[in-house]
Amino acid sequence: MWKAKIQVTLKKSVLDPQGATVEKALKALGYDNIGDVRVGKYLEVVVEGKDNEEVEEQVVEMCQRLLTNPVIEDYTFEVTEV
Amino acid sequence: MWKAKIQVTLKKSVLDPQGATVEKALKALGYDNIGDVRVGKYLEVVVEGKDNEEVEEQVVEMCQRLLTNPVIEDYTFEVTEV
Amino acid sequence: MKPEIWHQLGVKDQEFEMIVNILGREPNYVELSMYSVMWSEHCSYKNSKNTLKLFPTENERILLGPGENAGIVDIGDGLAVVFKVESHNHPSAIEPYQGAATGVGGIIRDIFTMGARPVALLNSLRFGPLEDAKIRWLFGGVVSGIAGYGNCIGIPTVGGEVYFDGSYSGNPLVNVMCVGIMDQEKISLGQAKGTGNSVILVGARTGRDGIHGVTFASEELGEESEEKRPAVQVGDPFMEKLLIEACLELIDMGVIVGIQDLGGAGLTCATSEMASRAGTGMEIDISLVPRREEGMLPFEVMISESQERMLLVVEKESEELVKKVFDRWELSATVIGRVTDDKMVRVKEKGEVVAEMPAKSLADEAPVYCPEMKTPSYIEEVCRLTHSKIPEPADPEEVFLKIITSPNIASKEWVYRQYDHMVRTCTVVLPGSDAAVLRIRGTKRGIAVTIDGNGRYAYLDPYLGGITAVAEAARNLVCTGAEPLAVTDCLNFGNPEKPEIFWQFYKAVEGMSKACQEFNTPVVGGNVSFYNETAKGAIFPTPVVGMVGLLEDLDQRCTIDYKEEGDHILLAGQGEPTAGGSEYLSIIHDLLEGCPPEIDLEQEIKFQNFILEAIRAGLVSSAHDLSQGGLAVALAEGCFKNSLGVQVKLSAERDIRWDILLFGEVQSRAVLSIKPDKYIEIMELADKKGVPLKQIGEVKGKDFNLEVTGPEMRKAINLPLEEIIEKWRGAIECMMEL
Amino acid sequence: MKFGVVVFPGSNCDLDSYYMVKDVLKQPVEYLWHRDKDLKGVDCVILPGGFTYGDYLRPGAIAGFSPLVESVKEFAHKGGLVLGICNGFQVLTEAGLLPGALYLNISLQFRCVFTYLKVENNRTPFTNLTEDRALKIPVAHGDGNYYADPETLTELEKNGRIVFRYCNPEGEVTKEANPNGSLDNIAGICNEKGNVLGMMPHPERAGEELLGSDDGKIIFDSILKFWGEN
Ligand SMILES: Nc1ncnc2c1ncn2[C@@H]1O[C@H](COP(=O)(O)OP(=O)(O)O)[C@@H](O)[C@H]1O
Ligand SMILES: [Mg+2]
Repeated sequence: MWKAKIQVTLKKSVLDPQGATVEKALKALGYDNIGDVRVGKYLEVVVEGKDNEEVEEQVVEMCQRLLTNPVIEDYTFEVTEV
Repeated sequence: MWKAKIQVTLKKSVLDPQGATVEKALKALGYDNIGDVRVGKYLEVVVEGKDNEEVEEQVVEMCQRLLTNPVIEDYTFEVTEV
Repeated sequence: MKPEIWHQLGVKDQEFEMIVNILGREPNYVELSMYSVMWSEHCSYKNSKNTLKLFPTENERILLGPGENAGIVDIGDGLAVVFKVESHNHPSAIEPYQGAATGVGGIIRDIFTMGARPVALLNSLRFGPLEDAKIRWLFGGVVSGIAGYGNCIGIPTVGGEVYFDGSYSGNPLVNVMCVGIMDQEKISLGQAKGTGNSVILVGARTGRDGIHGVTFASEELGEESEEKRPAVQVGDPFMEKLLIEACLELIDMGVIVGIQDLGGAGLTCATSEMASRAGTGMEIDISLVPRREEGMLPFEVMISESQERMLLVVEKESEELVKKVFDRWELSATVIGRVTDDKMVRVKEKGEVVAEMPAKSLADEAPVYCPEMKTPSYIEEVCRLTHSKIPEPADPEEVFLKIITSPNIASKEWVYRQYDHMVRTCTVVLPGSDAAVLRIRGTKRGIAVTIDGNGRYAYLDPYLGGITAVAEAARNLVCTGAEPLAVTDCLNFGNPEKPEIFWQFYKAVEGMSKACQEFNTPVVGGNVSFYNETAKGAIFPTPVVGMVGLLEDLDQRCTIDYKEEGDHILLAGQGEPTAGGSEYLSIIHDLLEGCPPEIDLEQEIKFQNFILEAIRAGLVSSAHDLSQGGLAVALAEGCFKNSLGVQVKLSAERDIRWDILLFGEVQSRAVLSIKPDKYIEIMELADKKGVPLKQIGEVKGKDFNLEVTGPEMRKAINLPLEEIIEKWRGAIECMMEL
Repeated sequence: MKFGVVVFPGSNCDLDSYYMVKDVLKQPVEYLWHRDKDLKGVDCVILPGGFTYGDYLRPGAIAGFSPLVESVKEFAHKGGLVLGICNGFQVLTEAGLLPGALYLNISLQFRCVFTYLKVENNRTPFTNLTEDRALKIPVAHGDGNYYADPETLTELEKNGRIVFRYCNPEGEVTKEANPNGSLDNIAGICNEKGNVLGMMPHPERAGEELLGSDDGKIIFDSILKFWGEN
């Protein structure tokens, strides 16, 4: 059994209104030393598979077919055995 | 400069309706070998600070004050130098 | 400059030549980019301009017709209503949530730009069949995108329509309409008046998004569309909510000289249009434009379509006040240039001129084309429908249930329960009736709003389809007790460079114009969306009509639902139901043929006059026009809200078939319910108005009971209301859970 | 009795609450700006619905930090009446004035529908005029799914702090009547002293027959009555 942890963010070139608003809020709370806040999605999926490679391949496929819209989103992920 | 990558998930005791829906959708696409899907939030914050420790401390504080709601959410994070 | 360069930007050879003539030299890349977006179909209407001249645009109520960001109509008490519809079809096809959301954002900006408070949103949607998972993703995404933006910004989405048909499979339609109310004295225009005045850019920072978005909207969807993906943007309804408040506050203070939203073609469009309308020029320095991304080139800044931005022109002395107000709303306002008197748009970067051209040439002097027209070959074939081609079904109940659960007829509650349709507490007739009604605070008045179109009719007969789109919208208003005032339209068609498509377009506009003339409802604004095609062909020609009506007295409003057991049910109007182009023909017989229902405009006007007068005189308890699904569906729809059954008996006079009588479609007809003691009075009124009216049944019990008898024939639908309601209400939800 | 309606960036039912008090209740009312600290001497603070800060991050999260909310906390501790509606309820939980949290509707969709509310405690300042029947009041939200941990829930239950539950028109608390998946159909709760109420449904949208129901007015009338008696 494997667990995939997937981070989905808006593409760099795409406006991230949530990120911008959270950044402002953090600054208003006194955190002046922060910046470049991005807000995205985080997914965990438990996958059964024979090896890391097979699972990774499947995760990529799931991301492209359903979990993200490549038009505006990028993703990264890690797979670990559980 | 440091980048904090924060994963926020609903506590295990809180029902995750998004996770359940995504799981159903994945299964409908033919992925029978998956389960336990959770959907949460992913945040990136760039922080200026002198060392890892200082930055981590600040990230914890930001998470507790604003970025997460401890009533329903858990979080994990990593900090890396950028 | 090499031809590849202008070809790549979609500029034709003769257009490039025109540009050289205007400038007296070759344009540089910045200038070429600016011309390419302003002269695209989306901004210049170069293929449709001539045809749109057919529309009537004036009457005594119209304060402002087409030309500005939205039209304005007088509604009395010193108030005016402002409205417009816009399409966001192409972006929605590849990112349904954000595509639809930014469409909503764009049309709202068009309304508050005029100085109006946006008070309502409507939407008209077309998708392929819901059996397809990709279509469900599109439909679900579009609806939640509209909800996401409209709900957040706090403008109720009070009405709309959704149709599903195979012709929209690869190319959904997402048309959004916004309605605003304003004080007539507060009209503000998109004009850069006053040499020396300051030009201020407010709202969001500028990024690379939507670069060449307008060119994208002016092309067919194909494989390469995927490559142009960054053309889709993410909307920020929160920012726009703040923009509305800040802009309306400044307009209220009277400090705004000119104001325009940044939509398609971004800064290029706003600067050139504002200068051109005022007969002035404008000089800006783009190094002052707040950016979201580093390293943006001048042409990128000039054509970026970043959302939630506005351009203001104010007197120099007002700069500080503007900044103060925007600061209060946590928004940025940056002076980027000034109004000049040389009629040029001059773009500088750090003082150095990077583009310079006559404002008028960008905004108003795009080439105008008169595309060729040719009657498509299918037109003759589809007319040959005869009844012998339509086998008579055996079981009326089965047919009825199939029709009532067809996604085109079924309840759209799955859609509108996701929309906040109550915020602002002015919606007094909620979604689910023929039109929504909004009260106008501080007056006795109300407005009714609707959006309608029938692509199938327009496909079979574009001229008639154009007429009936207007007639149906007007009928929907009249059935709520409102007098139709004016029209905004969204014309969704295929590639106009194909003669058959342009013929559809021309005929539809001709039909709409004729109807608008007859109803005295001028067209005050609208939108043309061409190139709605995929490799599989064009969509149905789909003219969509948004219409606003006025109720002088809100207490006289009327809804479609029966009110009380014992009330009489009457059928008003005349006209022969036909199977042509009907939902019945499509759902039960899988045929797309025939002539859509004929309309006699003179009769239609008499009919609408009668309905309106009867409602105003308080004779009518409910009114609902016959549209898709015919008489049976119209009768049933009155039952749903209050769970009141009916008992109706029809006699098939002449030799009309029962299936056509019940499910065929027809114009100029409505189902009314009345208190029994109003019978004589309403009959007399109908007689006086020359409108046929007869009693066909009464509100009774908990069943839907409909019987047709004729020479040697008796057919009946007798079903518990509860069953019908459950199926009708759940149909779309059921499909979405597939 | 003087009411104050808080305006945060992104509030959008501020106007509705304002008109409810002014035109229907016919009482004085003022807007309170989120950056100010001054409550202008009002007797009841309304935190209206809407999308403060776009609902970004979590509904109500960012608004909870505004200076005005600090004043509202003080006001509440002194027994002042505070009514949080929809997003206002979310602000109250985020700011710690009410326990629990409101998150994504179980349908994952926004819901705008009329709901019926069973009044579980008619002794609060907000419900003292309610009778033994369900109130017809609409909801309009995407995040109204109430959650609290079991101990909190027990405490709320025991002390009559669950004020409203979603029910059917007949007053029965059923699963079908729950529009958002809320724990135990909870639609509204109050603080220990009963002077702070948070509710997801919009009573200000049900203040006139014209709008489909005037049951929401009972809540405002209750506030008036309570204030008159104290
Ligand atoms: N996309 C939508 N958004 C909001 N309301 C909708 C939508 N589609 C349909 N409705 C509402 O559902 C009701 C029925 O729609 P429809 O069958 O198209 O009515 P009609 O035939 O009278 O024009 C109307 O009140 C309409 O406003
Ligand atoms: Mg109708």
